[in-house]
Amino acid sequence: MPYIQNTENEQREMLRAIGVESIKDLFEPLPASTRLGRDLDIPVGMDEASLRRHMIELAKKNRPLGDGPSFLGAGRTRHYVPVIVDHLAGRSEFVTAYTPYQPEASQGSLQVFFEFQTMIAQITGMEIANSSVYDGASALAEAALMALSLQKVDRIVVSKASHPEDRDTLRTYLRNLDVELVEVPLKEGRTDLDATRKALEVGASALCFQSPNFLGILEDGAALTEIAHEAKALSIVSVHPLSLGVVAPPGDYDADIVVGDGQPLGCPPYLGGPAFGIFATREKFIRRLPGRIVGQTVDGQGRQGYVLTFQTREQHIRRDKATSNICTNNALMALRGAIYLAAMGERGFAAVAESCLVQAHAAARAITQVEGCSLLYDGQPFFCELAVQLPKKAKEVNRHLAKKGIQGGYDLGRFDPALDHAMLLAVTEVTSGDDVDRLVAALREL
Amino acid sequence: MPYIQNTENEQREMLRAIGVESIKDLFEPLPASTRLGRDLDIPVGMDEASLRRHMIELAKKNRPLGDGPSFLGAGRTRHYVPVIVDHLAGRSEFVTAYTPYQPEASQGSLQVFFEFQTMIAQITGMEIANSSVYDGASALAEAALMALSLQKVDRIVVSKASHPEDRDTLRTYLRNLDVELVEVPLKEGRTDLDATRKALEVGASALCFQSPNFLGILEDGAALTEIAHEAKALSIVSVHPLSLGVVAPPGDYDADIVVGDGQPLGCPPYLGGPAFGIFATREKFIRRLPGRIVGQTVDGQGRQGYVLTFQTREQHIRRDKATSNICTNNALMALRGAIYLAAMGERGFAAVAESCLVQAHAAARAITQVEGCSLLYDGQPFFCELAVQLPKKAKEVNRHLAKKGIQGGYDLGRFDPALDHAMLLAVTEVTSGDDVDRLVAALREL
Amino acid sequence: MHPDDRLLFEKSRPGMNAIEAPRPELPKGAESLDTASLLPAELRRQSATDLPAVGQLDLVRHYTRLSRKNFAISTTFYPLGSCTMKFNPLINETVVAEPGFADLHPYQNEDDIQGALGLVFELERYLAEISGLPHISLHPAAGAHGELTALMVIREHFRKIGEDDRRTVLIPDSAHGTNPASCTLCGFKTVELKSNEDGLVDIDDLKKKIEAAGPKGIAALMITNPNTLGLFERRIQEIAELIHSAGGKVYMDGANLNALMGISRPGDFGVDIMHFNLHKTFSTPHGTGGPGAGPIGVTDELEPYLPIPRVVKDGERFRFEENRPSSIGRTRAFVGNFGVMVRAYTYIRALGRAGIRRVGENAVLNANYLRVLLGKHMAVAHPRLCMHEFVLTARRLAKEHGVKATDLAKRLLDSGFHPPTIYFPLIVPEALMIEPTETESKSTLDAFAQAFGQIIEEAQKNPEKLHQAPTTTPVQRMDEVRAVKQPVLRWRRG
Amino acid sequence: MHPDDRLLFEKSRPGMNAIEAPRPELPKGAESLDTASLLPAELRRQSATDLPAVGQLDLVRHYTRLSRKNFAISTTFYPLGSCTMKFNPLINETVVAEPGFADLHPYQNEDDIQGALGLVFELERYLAEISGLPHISLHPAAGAHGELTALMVIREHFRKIGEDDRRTVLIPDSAHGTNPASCTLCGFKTVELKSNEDGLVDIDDLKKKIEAAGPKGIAALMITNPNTLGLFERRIQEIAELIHSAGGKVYMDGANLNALMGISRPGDFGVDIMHFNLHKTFSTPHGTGGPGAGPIGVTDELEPYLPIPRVVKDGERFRFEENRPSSIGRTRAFVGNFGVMVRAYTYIRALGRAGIRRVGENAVLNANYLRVLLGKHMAVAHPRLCMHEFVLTARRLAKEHGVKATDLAKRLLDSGFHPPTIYFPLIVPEALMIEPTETESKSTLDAFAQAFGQIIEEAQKNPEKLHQAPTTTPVQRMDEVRAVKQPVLRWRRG
Ligand SMILES: Cc1ncc(COP(=O)(O)O)c(C=O)c1O
Ligand SMILES: Cc1ncc(COP(=O)(O)O)c(C=O)c1O
Repeated sequence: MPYIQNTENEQREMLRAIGVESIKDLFEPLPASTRLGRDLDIPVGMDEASLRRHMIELAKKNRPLGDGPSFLGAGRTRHYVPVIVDHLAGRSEFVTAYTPYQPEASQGSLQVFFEFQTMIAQITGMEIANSSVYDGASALAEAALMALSLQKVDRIVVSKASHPEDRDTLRTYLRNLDVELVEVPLKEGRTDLDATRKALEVGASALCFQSPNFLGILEDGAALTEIAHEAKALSIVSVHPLSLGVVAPPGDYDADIVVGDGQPLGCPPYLGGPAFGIFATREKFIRRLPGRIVGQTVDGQGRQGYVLTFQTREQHIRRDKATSNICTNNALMALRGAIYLAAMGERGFAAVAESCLVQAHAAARAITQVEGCSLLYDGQPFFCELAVQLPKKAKEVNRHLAKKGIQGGYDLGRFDPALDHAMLLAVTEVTSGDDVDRLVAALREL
Repeated sequence: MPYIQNTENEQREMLRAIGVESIKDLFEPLPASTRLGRDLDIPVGMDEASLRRHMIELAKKNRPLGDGPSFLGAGRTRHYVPVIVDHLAGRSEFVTAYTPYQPEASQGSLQVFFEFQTMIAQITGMEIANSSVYDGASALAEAALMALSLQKVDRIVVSKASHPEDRDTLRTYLRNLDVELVEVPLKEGRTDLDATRKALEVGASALCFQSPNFLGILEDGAALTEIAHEAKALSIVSVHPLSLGVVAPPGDYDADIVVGDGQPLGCPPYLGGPAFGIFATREKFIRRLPGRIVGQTVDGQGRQGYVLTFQTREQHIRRDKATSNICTNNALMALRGAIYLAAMGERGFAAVAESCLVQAHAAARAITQVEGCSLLYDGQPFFCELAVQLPKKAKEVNRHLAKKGIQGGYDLGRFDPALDHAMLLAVTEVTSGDDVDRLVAALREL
Repeated sequence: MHPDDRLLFEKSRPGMNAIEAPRPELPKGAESLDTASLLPAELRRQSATDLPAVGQLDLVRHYTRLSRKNFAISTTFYPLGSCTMKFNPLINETVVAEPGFADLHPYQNEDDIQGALGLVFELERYLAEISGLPHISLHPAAGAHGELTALMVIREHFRKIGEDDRRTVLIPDSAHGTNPASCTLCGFKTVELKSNEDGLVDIDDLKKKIEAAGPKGIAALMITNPNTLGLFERRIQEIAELIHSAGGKVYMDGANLNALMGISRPGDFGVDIMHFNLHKTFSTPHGTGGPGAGPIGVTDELEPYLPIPRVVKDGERFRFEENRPSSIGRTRAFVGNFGVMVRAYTYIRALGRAGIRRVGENAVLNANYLRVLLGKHMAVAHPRLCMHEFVLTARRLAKEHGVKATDLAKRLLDSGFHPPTIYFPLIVPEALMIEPTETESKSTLDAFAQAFGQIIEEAQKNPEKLHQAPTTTPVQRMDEVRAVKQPVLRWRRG
Repeated sequence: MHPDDRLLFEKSRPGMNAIEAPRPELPKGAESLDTASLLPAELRRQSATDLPAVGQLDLVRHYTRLSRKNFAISTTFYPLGSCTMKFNPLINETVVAEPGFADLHPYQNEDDIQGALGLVFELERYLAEISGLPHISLHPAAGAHGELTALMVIREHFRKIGEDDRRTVLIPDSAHGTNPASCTLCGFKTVELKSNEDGLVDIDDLKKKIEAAGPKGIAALMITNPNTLGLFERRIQEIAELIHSAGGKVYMDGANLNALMGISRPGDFGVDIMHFNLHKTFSTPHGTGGPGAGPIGVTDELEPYLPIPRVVKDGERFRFEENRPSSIGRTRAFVGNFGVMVRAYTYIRALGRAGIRRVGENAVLNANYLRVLLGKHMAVAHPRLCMHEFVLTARRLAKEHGVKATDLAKRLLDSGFHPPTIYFPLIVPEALMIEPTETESKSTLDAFAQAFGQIIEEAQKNPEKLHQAPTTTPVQRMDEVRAVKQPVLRWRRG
């Protein structure tokens, strides 16, 4: 077994040095009744060539999105990942290191995270960011927990236009903490402002909303944040990070916490994970922030360097009083995000977002020219996803599209049974004009 | 253009520092009559995403060997390339460095080559090896030149069973040097020993033969070498490097120079290049060796290290008196070879060779059970390629196989028009039992 | 400072970018779009991001150079205790890059992802077989997330059976910090269990604390086995029985499962629920701190509460199942860290049943061998057969020579080795916690032991050298106090 | 020495291997094969190879650590003159790994490799357009191989027209060593041309040497333009005419083509035949010394002699053509270094016509800027506008302070920069030959100039520091004499 390094001779020498006769003797601390007296019932091992063949066969039983036009979004959108992201994030000194507990041996990772924190702060318009949490959904839950610990009102209000899996996650996290979770209904595809005001009347630690929301529509973040602040609630905004190339960042309308899923920033969709969770906030909240934070400091020689800081918030020091239980986060994916943002740069980041915006709108125009197809919320602003009303059930439409080799959109009937004749279509910079033409042609055949 | 780093502002600053007004002024040394007054007629540039798409489309216009069973050999054979070869040889410090002129800044490459030289010497059974030449064919030509400069007889004898492209290369190299090239005919698929003796009667600087030869047959290297030595000619052997896991290495039968193409050692076939040329010989010939050689030495502190050595043989010092004109060699591919050999190790190297041997023989047995199919040279020893007599023209057979999704063998009619009903089939450790079964089934349909 | 070592932002030159953004691709006839009008002005971004603007070569150099400032398993021995820093086979990285794994969407039609779902299903089966717990959920994102998810399962179970007042979770004082932190997040109260002088759970203390929690107070015991001292809880079955008779569940932190694989199964010694760390035991890389995966395994009784989605098999077809009324719901979006699962699956298939067992055996062999070697230089906290790791204490050295665990760690950096985990577990003063893993060769262990021995000698003769260490790293000891007192948590335009 | 820094052979432990070899895969019914009898005993290998036997982690560490001992473009500025150490875009590496390029066989049916043949065909077209020479062969494996192949073409031409007695090739004294070496291999006699004080071909000397060669003696002039001093041969057209009137051919060493791309074409200023270095000008990586590719371009007149195979287009179909009676034949096996061609093609398509021109412009801009900066510290051999590179001379420093070019080079290593080429061209004493390339940023050039300035200052104040340099590299100056006197060219079991 090439992964295990001891030859039989060496094993014997080592056993002798330990003073036991056999490997079995090493397990003397295990009472016989705790031992498994048989082989595991898993397949026998494979040599690398056979294993690789097997894995390729398994992979071939899946249909990658890239095999044809694809319009699936709803929480994972496809974007071009520059090849440098793979090459650089694949450096084994990143892949096979761990959390930078020893700063002198980890200046590489630490500087990466410091720069990552900065870039996340830059795109969200916030003061600070941590060095990632698990994903967008758990980031939202962590944000709510942080708001609860800051505001101390056992109530969280969330817009129904937030991603259903985010809301589920929030619900699961809050369920055991005696916190009331209130959902605010929609109006014309957007969070209902009046209903929000009302929901916040009795107070809450936070108002959570997503923009662009699950239906692709850009919320009036400024208005929602103002409503939250009027009620002394924090404003927690979930973002699609790439949208921030063209859309006003939450920092600009005074949001308190910005979360989101980093997948669009250089991460393949991977059936939903891993990507990374974005978490940005105000500097004054630093001591309530979950997760790892890297700070700049100097060494004895006055050389600039980086360390994990404000560790007294964390579980390994604070244990049951920690701000969060998170330990391992999603560092390598955050590194991908950092490389992506740095590669695009100020200009490229804005340009990709603009491409998404423009291409999605061009697609909307083309699609709505098809008989029976219209925008579900015509006139509402959107970024790269559009909710489309269809002449038939979305389920049926998707079946038809699949026959044409097209991966259709998200069936909105799953979001709201009343919307079963609608689907959410994602159009990004990688959606070619030809992809849209093929979609339109297929829709015409309905 | 992301590959060019100067912004317009910087360009202006730099021009100012230089003391010229414009980029155009920098080209003042070019008389107007030497300047191209128009744009180049090549396509406009592409962004990375479009370029990648374009390249994938081009790649899709080819049918990779791995798409189905493949039996093509004849100078390129398919073998399993462990993934570590790609990962480690892909380290950018290897990929983007150059020839280790500054040893202190190149100990990585230098130690790699020192180990490569050792491993090539180990598998060929020779005393020393250089750190690679271009490919197997040019290695043979360089070997002949070296023999000429050592033996000083203007005559080279080569077996007709050597790879036709190797013989062509040899012919081209010798053509301008007033050296006679004599080809020795075959007998029963092997170099004719009597004819060889005869061809060497009037003397020659070297006898060149290949084993396994182009028809897949293992030559009697000991006998041929003895014949060469009797005529005071050097014995130059071209090898399939992987065969040396099971086949007696030329060093064991006193050959003088061993060459070969390193492709089977961790290199993809790449339509024929690049791989690397193997060159091993006796230590006493060191001053006539072509190409780069790395030696071990110490630094001022007595620390062990590596340098390019015996550089006085080389063109940058000796110019028109150099042993060869080679400068850039095939280092990165040689690195792949080194990683491959180190990964397989003593045991794995022998095991892969044994697999090739066994699988080729099993395939021979299965194929010869098909009516009308027989071994062209039954009873002759072979390694992983078999010359098979067919009931129809090889060309036709290959067309039939292609229809069945099988990449057939090399049409021996290209080697010798008399053999147009025969083909050379390569069977290696990556040829599955199922591949052979499919081939046999298709052959039965002829 | 070499100019290439500056921050990205300091290298930024407006107008540059490392990647040319694609031009918008429009469907036929859509060229006329008035792009300025697509967003209302108030929704348009007005502020600059100020993202760095560098060329491609500068970017490549930046990250390549940064990578070279890390110690990593691929460059040196990295015996971080409790972290199982084993070799990460490169085949894992190669296969996960296949578009058939990387380019999949969680909402694709299940017919289009049968290979992926089958992989998830099989991986669950393997983990079930390895742990002896029949049901696995691959949902959680890391170990701590697995803890939290598992605690939610326990809480949900008690809620369901009307015993939601069980809020006490017993946790040994040697436990990892995530254990109590996860309890708090789940609304549980933690009570610490004392370790006895053998480094194991003190059974008397356990009984006392069970009693103190009241008849329906105990929700669970969270036990790590082997524990963080590297010791197997010999009386685990007795402990489990005590908890079970008090109506509680036995939760096992499976971070240390490496020692047991193929040899002993938690499900067989009384554990009801546990988490795995795929990024430790199953070789998916640590990635400078993730992504990981923290699957949980449970008994039949707890199965209904597992998070959604589940992956189930109908005949020959795999599908997601979401309609599970008793489930705790989701603790994250989508099925889990599938990219990590692909690697763990690849690893298990490479090793197979015999290989998996050899992992456990050699992890324990290597740890004991190193324990014996290092034990010649420094006191082992519990000097007897250990499992996959062991803990040294530098207490004497600290007292007699003023050389602390941290000084030893820093000096090891100068020898070119990554130091062990230090100051954990908390119950051992000046702890050095060493886990070599099965993927290290004897000669590496010998070399490490030799370096360690020299450092101990040096600590006695020339302690100042250790206080000044490290001197061979890109920076020397960092001023951590300043990092908190004058926090600089991001770059800002100067 | 860190144990991981030993030779592979010293790490070898019999019985280990880093890769499990596959078990033989047999067709149905073939299990009964008597494998021992497959080879006659005398053909069986009896001796052990003694290849190293190490585990996978040890192997990964070995090569990862070795890689880290190299300076490389990906980690630092590497201004090796004459080598065009430009950025190697990573997209090149990504696309060449596609099975549709990597997994192709030279003898596949042409219908199955139309994409590959089309790529070769197009790349030839681009190189023809860039050089102004209408026919390209991508056959040669590197620059020197291109020289040899091209000289063979010239010789074949003269043979064909009955002038095989033309055996003299004129070569400027500033030329690269491969030029005369290639001539010898082709049966040509070389005559050296003097450079004039401007660093250019001395026209009078040229005339003299032409005359001396006799009426039908000149085969060719081998000229490098821009030459190795980084200077454009202003009188190239006049030179070409002189050669042509003597019946000779003008060969251009195209190693320095980077300076001219999109600006000036050899075919337009009188060159008949030239080679390109794809691994320099066209960004395919240098790979610690190859693989490269050294295509040649020729006029219509010389086209018939190009090596085989040629790639031709019939209608829409591409195919190999081998039946070319006038061809010199092959100088290697198969079509050429296709893997290198894929990268060069990718590079040209990324840049496009405008980008290619900007390469030339910025290569020259960067070189001149750096020339001006460094010219403040040391004499430039020919202090005027240069093309892509320039040459400094440390003659004064050597005389006055005993600090030689090699000392400066070694000291630059301590500043973290790769030094320039030294002692070439041979006509400049104590030469430092500096080629920054267009892919470096101004700030890198500034930083290099600053470091260089400090070293020059140091050379005057404290020359000993330079004689002892480098001190920050894995080894210090090596004993090269010992390497020859006591040659150790391989490891041997001790
Ligand atoms: C014993 C133990 N439990 C739990 C954890 C938490 O696991 P993770 O970091 O994956 O969240 C760790 C990790 O450091 C650990 O060592
Ligand atoms: C001017 C010049 N000519 C020819 C060559 C030879 O090229 P190659 O090394 O590719 O054989 C070189 C390379 O160093 C060179 O600089």
